[in-house]
Amino acid sequence: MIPLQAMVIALVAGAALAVVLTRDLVRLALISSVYGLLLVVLFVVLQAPDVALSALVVSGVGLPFVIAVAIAIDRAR
Amino acid sequence: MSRGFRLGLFAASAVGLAALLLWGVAGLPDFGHYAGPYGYVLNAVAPNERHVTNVVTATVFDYRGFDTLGEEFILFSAAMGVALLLRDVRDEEREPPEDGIRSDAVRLVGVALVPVLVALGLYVVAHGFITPGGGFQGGVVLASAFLVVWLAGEYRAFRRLTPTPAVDLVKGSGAGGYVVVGLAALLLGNAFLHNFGPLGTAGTLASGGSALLLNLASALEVAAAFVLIFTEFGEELVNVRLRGGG
Amino acid sequence: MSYLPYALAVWLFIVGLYGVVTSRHLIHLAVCLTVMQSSSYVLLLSIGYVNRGTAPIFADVPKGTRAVDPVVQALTLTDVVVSVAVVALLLAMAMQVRKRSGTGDPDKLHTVEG
Amino acid sequence: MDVLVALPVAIPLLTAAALAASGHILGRRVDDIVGIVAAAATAVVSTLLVLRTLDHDLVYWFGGWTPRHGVALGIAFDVEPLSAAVAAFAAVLTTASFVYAWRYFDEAGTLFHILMLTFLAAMSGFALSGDLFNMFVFFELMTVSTFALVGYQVHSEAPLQGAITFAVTNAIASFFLITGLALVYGRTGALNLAQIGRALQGNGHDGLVIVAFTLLLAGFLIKAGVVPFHFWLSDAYAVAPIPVCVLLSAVMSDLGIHAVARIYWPAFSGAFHADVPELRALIVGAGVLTAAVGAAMTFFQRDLKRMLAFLTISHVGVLVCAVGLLTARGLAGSVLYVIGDGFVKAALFLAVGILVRRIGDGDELRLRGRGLDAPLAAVVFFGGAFLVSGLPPFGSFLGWSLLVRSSGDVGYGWLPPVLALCAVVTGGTLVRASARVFLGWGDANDPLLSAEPPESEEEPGERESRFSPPLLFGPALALLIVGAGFSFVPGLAGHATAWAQRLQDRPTHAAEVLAGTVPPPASPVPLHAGLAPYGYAIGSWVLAIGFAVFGLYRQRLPGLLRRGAGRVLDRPVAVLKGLHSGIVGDYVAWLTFGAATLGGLLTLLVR
Repeated sequence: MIPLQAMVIALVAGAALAVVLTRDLVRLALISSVYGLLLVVLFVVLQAPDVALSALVVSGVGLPFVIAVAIAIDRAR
Repeated sequence: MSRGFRLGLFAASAVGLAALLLWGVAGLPDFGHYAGPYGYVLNAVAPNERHVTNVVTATVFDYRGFDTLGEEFILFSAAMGVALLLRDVRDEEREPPEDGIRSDAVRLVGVALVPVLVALGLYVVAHGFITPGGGFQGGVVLASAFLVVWLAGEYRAFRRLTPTPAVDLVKGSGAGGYVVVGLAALLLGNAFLHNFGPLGTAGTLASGGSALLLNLASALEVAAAFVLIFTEFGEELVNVRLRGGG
Repeated sequence: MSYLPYALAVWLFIVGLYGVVTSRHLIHLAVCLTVMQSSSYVLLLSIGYVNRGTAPIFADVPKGTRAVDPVVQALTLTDVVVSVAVVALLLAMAMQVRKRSGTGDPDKLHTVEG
Repeated sequence: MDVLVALPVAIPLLTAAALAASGHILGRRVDDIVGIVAAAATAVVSTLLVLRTLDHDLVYWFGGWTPRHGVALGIAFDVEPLSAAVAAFAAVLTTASFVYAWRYFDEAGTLFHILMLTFLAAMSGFALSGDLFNMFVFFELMTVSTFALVGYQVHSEAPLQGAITFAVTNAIASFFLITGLALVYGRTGALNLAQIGRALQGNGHDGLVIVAFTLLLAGFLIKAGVVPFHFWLSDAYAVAPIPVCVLLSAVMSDLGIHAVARIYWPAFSGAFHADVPELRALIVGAGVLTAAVGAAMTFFQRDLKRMLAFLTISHVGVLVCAVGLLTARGLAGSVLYVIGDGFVKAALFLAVGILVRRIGDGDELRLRGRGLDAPLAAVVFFGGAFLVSGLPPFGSFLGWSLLVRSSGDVGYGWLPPVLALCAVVTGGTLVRASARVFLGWGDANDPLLSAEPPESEEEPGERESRFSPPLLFGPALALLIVGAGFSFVPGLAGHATAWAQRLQDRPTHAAEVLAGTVPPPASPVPLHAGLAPYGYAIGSWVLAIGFAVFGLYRQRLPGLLRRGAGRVLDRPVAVLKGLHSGIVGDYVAWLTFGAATLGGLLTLLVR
């Protein structure tokens, strides 16, 4: 265990709690993206670049788009 | 069941479950002391046997290529399921609406970004056996190139670029191609998904044997599946906007 | 300290579960499920981690260098795809529910019971 | 190496991909035919696999990666007759569903066929796989394929709600599975079940093994619908389209239990070898609870599909008991029960579909006396009701006999009467429904039953005016007849027991998987169950008819008796019904409770 790993772990743990406790949808979209990116960092420090790249494209492109659309639909009605 | 009772039940159970989980992970080797043998064996044999440098990709498309077949079809079924659930919109066969007016700057950035993303996607796919990446990651990047066309304000262009029959065709042949490569090995008298073909030189684009084809097939399938999911969600959004909701 | 990553996995599992149980909106619920799922990424990758090991990619380092486990990474890649599939389907359902019943709150949605 | 082994997965997947690529241009009937042909071909291949594995397993290494020095490099299918039979059964039912769907849906797009085929591939792969992670992959493929199929009727609320509870609970099931799998991998460094078994044997069990086994068990039991993990099941099966229900109820739930057997004997039986009695008590206890709760809830239903959903739960309980006896006869009995009973349940679902298609309703009370508009459905319904209540020697009777014999072997003589009592309730309820719907017997109303369901939300749209019996009725009757006749295959019970022994003999099995050592063929183990199974079955059949009469004319009992019973039973009944709230948050809280309890009890019992 190196200090960098411990630091990222603490950040991920905090971000997860923030995601779960956020009830406002727009804020949720933002925080969950931040959470996704923190996970990417964690994967990099765990020497898993393939997984990090995968998580990056998923939480950088795929999920934000579908979540944003779902929120927009929710607000429109 | 009242919300209070639910929370009480959950709180008590979650404490128990958390204790169990902690007890379970306490039996694992210390962090950083992975004991093997599976991964160590693959790290030792894969570079020589498979002429690849990225052992993860070799695991994904060769040693455990059969899992990846299932994975491709999970994504495939998900895209099909999304289409099924949102089918009422899709059936309406409407003319795509006028594009929103975006500033020229946004449009310019978008147009400039598309070729970059396509190139990046292809690069990530092609280098899967050498450096991090492969069919899934590259496929998503390719799909995102189409998405950028839309975000830059050209929804019509996005739909023109991704006509449904073409997306279906790419998706079906990507997913089916994976199975066909597996069956080809069977016809050659080997096991299903046996890696045939020249293994090439490690560290070059042509390394990996027929697993390269699997990589390519999954890139097609992933890109098409994401485009399909984006399209289905996008149609929902456009439909709502049309009715003046948002 | 050496069990911290495993503890993180447990934390994510429980926190995500809490979010699912208490959720008042299907979109929030779907996101909480991704948190739960990320628990398994963390657990798998930390199990396969090797101190001072490199990534299992022998492009810039010679073969035989001490490297982390490639298998857990392959498993995690599959797991990531699963998570995308599940979330896309759930959000599609959430949008339909919003259209049909006008609510996104799973607690207000019980036409079937008993 | 046998070329056939990969085909039960490859055929449906390739067909699904080809249908997707063709992009809806082939037309409805071509899609139907392609679906039927692919499913039938899969059924033939899987049946051939049963015949090829009568003497020894077929171990098939994908990619040709055979193990080196006992370390598996790739993924294996471990084909033995019991698992291959379940795979073949899944394919046969898929074929029947496709035939039935020919007339059943007015708008069944290509998407329906595609998802049914990926579902079939997933069931086949899940039944045959000998690799823990590969099982997880097919588990997920099953779940993802069925999400959208359950919510097929997107235009009404109930299907969407059922699909959401299904999606969320089953997603959590997969998190349990992968967490358990990760723990096992961290300990053994292996994913192949036989290799895991070798690594775990002899070391007993510590926290990690107990917790990992708990999590895997919880994941599979959620899929199977064991109490208290069962809440999602009745909501989902009550709203899924009939052709999908057939597969969900008759195969998918049972696969969850089959998976428990497939991981317990090759991988975990070594670690728990000293705790067999405790483990037996735990699993059989869960089974009895499930059978009882399912049976009670069956009685309270008036929506016929929901009634069959709870019937499924009750029968899952019986299966859990059969596997949980932890004997070869019990395991063999469970598989024969899955198939014999599965055909009957499938036929019953199809019969409900005929009612919905023909009369436009699937509600017992609203249908009172109107069922004879669909006389052929009456035959299937009554026949199915009698088979469920135990009529020997048909249907699941062979599986039942094995269960009775095995219960006696391990000193669980109390188990068969308890389960027979559950069959009295479930079978009696079905007879009640048949008599009310087709003969018009019984009261027009019954406040004890659950609230009136909304008008049927099934897809049909147009009622069947040009009623085309053969395609709707043919599959239903065929399944019923095959199910009833299944018990007459000569020597089946003895052979099945020998096959079960093969799976349970861990060291020999591990050598077969990892080193290719072919064991000598085993001879069949005679059943010798005596007359006891007949006694229970005939008894439960007779009592079921009595119980049906009670259900029909309950309100004509003397007032004093009813009020007395009401004082005792009203509250528990209300609580039991109230627990099935349809709210996903509640259900997830129960999943947490179930997993924690399972782990806690396992810890207390085996330490």
